[in-house]
Amino acid sequence: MNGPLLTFPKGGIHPPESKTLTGHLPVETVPIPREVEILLSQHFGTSCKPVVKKKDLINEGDLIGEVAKGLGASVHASVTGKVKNIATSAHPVSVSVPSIILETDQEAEPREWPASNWRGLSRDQLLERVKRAGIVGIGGAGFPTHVKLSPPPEAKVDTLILNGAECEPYLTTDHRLMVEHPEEIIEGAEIILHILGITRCHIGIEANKPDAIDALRKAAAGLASDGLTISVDPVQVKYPQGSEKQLIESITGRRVPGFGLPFDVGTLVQNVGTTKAIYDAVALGKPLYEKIITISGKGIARQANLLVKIGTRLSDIVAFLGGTGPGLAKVVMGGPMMGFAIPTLDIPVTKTTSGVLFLTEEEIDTRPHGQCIRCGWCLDVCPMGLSPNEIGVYVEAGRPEDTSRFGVFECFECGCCAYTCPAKRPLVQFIRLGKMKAKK
Amino acid sequence: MKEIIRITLGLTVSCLIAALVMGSVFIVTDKAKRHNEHVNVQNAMLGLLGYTEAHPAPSDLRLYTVYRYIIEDGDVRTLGYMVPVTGNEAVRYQLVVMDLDGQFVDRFKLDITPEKAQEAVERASALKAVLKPPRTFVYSDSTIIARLGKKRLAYLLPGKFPGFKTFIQVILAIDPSFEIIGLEIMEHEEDPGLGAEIKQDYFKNQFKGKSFEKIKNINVTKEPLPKEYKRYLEAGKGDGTPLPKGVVDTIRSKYQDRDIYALTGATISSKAVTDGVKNIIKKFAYRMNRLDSLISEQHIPVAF
Amino acid sequence: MIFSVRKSIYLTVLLIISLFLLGGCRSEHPFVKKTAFKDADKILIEFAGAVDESWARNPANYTVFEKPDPDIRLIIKDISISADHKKVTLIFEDDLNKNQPHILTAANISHGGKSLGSAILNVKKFYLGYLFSILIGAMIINNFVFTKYLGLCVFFGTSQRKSTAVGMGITFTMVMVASAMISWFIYQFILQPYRLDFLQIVVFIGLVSLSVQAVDTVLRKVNPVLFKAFGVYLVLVIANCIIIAVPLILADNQYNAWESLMLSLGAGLGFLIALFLMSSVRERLELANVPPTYRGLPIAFVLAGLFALAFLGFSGMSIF
Amino acid sequence: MTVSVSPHVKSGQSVEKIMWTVVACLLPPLILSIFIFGIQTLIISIISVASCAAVEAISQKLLHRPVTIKDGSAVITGLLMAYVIPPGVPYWIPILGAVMAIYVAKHLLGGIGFNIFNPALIGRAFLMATFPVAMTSAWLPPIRDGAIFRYMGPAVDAVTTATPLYILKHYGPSALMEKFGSMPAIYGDFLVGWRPGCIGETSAILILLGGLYLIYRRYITWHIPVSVIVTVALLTWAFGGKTLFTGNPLLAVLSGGLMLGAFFMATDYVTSPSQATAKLIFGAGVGALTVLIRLKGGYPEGVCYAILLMNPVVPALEEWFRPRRFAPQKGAQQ
Amino acid sequence: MPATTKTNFQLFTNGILNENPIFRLALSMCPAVGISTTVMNGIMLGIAVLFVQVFSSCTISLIKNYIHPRIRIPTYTLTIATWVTVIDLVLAAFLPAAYKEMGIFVKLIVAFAIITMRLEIFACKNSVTSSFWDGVGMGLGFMFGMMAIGFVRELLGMGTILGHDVLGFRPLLFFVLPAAGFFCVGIMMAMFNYVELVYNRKKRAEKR
Repeated sequence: MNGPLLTFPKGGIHPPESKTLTGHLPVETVPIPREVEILLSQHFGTSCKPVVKKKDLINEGDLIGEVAKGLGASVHASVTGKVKNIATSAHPVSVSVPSIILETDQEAEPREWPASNWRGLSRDQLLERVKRAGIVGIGGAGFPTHVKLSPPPEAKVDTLILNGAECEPYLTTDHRLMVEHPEEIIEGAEIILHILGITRCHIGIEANKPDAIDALRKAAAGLASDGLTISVDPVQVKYPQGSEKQLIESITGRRVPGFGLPFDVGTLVQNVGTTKAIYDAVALGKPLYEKIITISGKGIARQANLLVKIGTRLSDIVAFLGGTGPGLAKVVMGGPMMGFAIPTLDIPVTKTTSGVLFLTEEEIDTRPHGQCIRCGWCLDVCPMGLSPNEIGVYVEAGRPEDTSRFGVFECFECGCCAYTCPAKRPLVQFIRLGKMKAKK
Repeated sequence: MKEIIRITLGLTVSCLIAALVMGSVFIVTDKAKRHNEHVNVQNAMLGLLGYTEAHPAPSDLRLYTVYRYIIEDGDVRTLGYMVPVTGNEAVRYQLVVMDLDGQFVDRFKLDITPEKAQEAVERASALKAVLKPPRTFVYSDSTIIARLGKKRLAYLLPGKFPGFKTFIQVILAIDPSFEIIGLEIMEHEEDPGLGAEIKQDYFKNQFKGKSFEKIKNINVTKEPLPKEYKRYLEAGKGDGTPLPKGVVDTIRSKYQDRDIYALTGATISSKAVTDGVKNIIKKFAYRMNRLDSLISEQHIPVAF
Repeated sequence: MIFSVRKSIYLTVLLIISLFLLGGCRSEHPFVKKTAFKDADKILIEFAGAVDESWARNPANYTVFEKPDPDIRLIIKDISISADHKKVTLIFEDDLNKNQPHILTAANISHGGKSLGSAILNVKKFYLGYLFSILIGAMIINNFVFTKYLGLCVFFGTSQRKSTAVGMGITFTMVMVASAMISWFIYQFILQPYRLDFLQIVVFIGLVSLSVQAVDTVLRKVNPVLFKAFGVYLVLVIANCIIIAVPLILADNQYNAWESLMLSLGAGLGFLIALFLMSSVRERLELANVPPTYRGLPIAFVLAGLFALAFLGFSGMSIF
Repeated sequence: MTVSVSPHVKSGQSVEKIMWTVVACLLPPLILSIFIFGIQTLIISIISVASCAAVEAISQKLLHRPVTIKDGSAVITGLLMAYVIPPGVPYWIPILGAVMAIYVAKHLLGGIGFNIFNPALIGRAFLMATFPVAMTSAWLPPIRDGAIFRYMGPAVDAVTTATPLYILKHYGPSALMEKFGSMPAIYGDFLVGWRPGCIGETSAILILLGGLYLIYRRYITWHIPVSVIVTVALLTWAFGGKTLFTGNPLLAVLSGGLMLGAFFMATDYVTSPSQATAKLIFGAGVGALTVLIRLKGGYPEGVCYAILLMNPVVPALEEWFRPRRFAPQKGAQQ
Repeated sequence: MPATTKTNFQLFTNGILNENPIFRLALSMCPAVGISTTVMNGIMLGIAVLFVQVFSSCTISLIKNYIHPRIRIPTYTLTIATWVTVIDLVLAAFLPAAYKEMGIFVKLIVAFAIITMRLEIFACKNSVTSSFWDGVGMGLGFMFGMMAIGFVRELLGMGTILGHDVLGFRPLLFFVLPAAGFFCVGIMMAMFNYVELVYNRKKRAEKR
């Protein structure tokens, strides 16, 4: 590459990457556990209604939960076995959601998913396949992909962006996926381009993954299809490069308006993992029921990149990897910047889980926070151009309802401000409080 | 309609009553105010000449005021001095007009007594009677001449000049040879603790006894005030033992021709006072000499 | 609100600039273009054409004195003349007292051998500069709130919210200018000539109430939107002692109309600035953990004290 | 296991680290000042720092707040306050300044983060008002022979001198040349610090180095110092001479407390804006007021008051220059 | 509001303590900051305010039945202005030194909110005697406030009380400067608040 790497203009931080722990490790498959617990709400929207009853026998990949009404994505069984219970389980975020517990049939053969030709299918048929596979955006919030792939007609989408930035420290899920399955990703991109009826696709990858960039470039060069341009664009290593709005601006220079969506500027962003899932769904007909996750941090005996069945409990994974290490202080589901700290290991993997980190005392900062000294560093690092310090001060003074004028609703909680704050102020927490109390 | 009339009537009546009250108070207090002001200035002047309650002024001390006006007649400017003149029975004022080079121009009798002359309005009407338009006149300044018996004792010069902040108002007493007898600061708005120290004895008494020759080129020095000199300057105050006579004289002669020692941290104020005093005396000496020569030349029977 | 502040600032700046443009040094003789003080001890005369060097270099052709002291002539040490013979600079022995207007007489100006008659010229400081210094003086250097300690009740009462503060400040400035000008007029042409100055308190407070009433009526009719925004502050204006202090100061110092306008405008804008700064600071402090006994007015007083401490930096300042 | 809100990793920076780095950057001028003005500068500084720390602890105890002397902010206040008072003042003067600076100007207003005015400068302004004579005249001539114990105690009174800015203001540049020699010698002396002045302000080069290190560490940005210094240089050049555009900008920048003010006082986090444009305007305001006070005001030096006068403008500046949102809001979606 | 039921003594103390114009009502702050440098100034201005307050209260209460409600405020203003003029002239004539010291503030009594307020909420509804005692209380309250501030500032600023040298030196010149007036008033207000806080706490404790 000549010249400086692409990046977004304002804000961002450079936390220690810590990706060398797992970046080089090929993906291992975790043995099928005795029991999986599949949540019926793994996405953004209303939760699913179970379509199976207790004691039903089901196969791997069968539909077990369906959205009756509203936004959502269906849920499939990740193993062959028997429905043990339909209950309520602890969701990693906070509220309890209904879940289906399957007792696995250890003898069952893994199901085969033969490839078929999808190129003759119409746009609606392709979308139907995506919908049937229950795909959600596995990079972040879990927005149902079939909805995202059918933007309103007035939005003139002309560019597809595949998000392979993976800017969160520790996580190497997408990295390994890109290195190991570049062809599938490229073909998935082709499917999306077909659905959208456009020809241009950019793949944004942080420059610290040269092997992934090479692999995808090679795969894109061997692309058979006509008239499609798929380019791989290395972007600067900077957090939060992988955030939708930031990546759009890094690659296209277009700026998404406040409270706006990517298609307002003619773009559509998909995570590379989602793209792979779309390929699986369309070309193989395989629903989304297994997923690559990164297990990292110094608090676990062995770090790894794992292919796991959705619904596998963390305790099973920890047992497979040889237990937790000494000095474990915090378990985080997701990346260290935006993930959730979880109180127990009795939590299943969901479609949106990208990794689980076992952090030790030395990796986290537990010093108590002080008063804001108005250094303004949070203003410098906020990629959205907000004033986190003011929000924090207002919330602390008991006036969270006034924070909307500092743009509290535009914050996507990347955590840059809290990371950089020398007074160790829990700014993200303040912002969430502000969001709760302030009215739009 | 009826209401409006009632309101108007009520307001008118209350205004009238208010005006009555204020008017009567004004009439009662106005005289007292003038008298008090006059007494105040007079006391300050007598104080400068060394007369206090313990040591009252002798009965034959007289204070005469000379007023100076600038008269304009088209482009021609002349100076008019209102001088008190001893007539047959009482002191009356005359206006002596001289041109800018000190040559005699004209002389008028004015119908005004010294008491009335203290009022600017009275003076103006008396002057208007003799200076017919298009001649105009502007008040410039006044000088008080103290006379003890047949001898001219001192000149008292009120003056005003810019200080560090706003204006400083002083009264200077100088003897007929233009040597400074005393300096009193009447009004000022200098900073407390800094410029406001000009009121202190150890500063203003430094001017005492400075000769005209010295004053013409006097300056301010930033050297610290010597201890013995400070003690000498504050001797009048009563605190501390009075200095023996011989010491007083040696100190006086030692410091008589020195520059003014500036107040610490308030050089600007010190310099302002020094320059202001220097200016007043220089101008006054120049004018007084001219006026005196004119008076003797024209044989005006002035009261002072 | 902010918009209206900016607008009023623009208007003031425009006014000042136009004042500067309007003024200019006119001189009394057709051949003399301009006269001005230069440096500490020089007077510059600019002629419309070239003057004869021999004439210009003769100190006897000039007499210069301060206006109140026509009999004391200033001694000219040296005279320099520019290459084109149009500018003559008189250099004096002593530094000039620029606070006094000087009168310069140039006798028999000689141009190309012929005499053009004498010129009596007024040399004074740039008058607009003086006006400007009155404005800045009243506005910042001698800010009525922080250095003269007036108008405090209203100041503390209305400086809690920025919007209130700005509204109050603008209303106050309008009423201030109106009432001060009327007061000045009445004082100069009625009270003083008829020696009724002891009535000044009654008359001034009456005029203030009247102008408040007038502004109220006019605003209500002309601009109801503005009235809605500022109407509530009109009553408070009467209770502000700056509004009565300014006419009293004007009466004491015998200012002329322009100077009065500048002083009253400066006082009003100074109050606006003080209110604005104080309110933005107080809005910030509302978020602070102030000791409970100090909450509200006490801390506002402490703040004002800190402001006053900072404003000590302006002490002794004179701009022109 | 700890459960807390994201992010779960944090940068290694902390308030203590920042503050103590600033303290470290402030120390070289103090060490030099011992050689220039004598050992009493060290005593005054120690008293100032100690009293500031003590007042901080006492007021935090009184107001039932956690005691945070360890974060070093009171130490900075103490050091800075000592740096802007003349070296010949009585030793007990800084104690009174500390009460005003720390208790009134900082803790009454809600502690660190809410002190609208720079506490050290409030302390100095208070001392200026309370002891005008000592604070405006206790200047000492530099010691050139290494006798650093010379000015102890009562010996101070006899040797007071005038600061270069004072000479410049009242006697003009020629008097300055007379006292300090040629212009290059003046620049050299001023750069190193061999001139009468406040304890910590004389050595332009050491302050500059300290400031540059802070900029290098990204603890402060270049905006405020540069805009202060450039404004002062430009305005002095334009109006500082007898006629327009004949002033001496270099002298103006090197003399007085300008460097110290620009790098260490105007950049105080709490009392300066955090946005770049606002910083530039703030700095320009400080510079303009400095020149105004130096040229037209009653004091020879104006940096301290200029910063104090700009401090209350900061909340308004922050409001006006609050960072622009990522993009304009769409009208319909609210 | 009906005529007051308080006794004259209560009216008198009300102005001094409960509704002290300076510390409790926070009215008439300008002189409290501007010229409270000495106890003497406080006494002098206090007397002037006392005079204006008492005379205005009595006047209004005398003529309260004749005032048309629509010209109430102008009448108050006129009354106050009249009495201010009177005291201004009298002081200027007989106490020129003190008058000079107080400067413009005597004239500014006309703009004191406290006087108009007492006329509006008290004098125009009550008898002359009550109004008199109310006026005296308010005036004295103002005077005591001014004296208290003056005492602190004179003692700390000049080391004197009523012009008599007490300390023998000038401790903190700062307190002579008007800027210190703000601090003194602020801190004294906080002290009043503190006393109230403690008092309320005690009362609550007793109730329990």
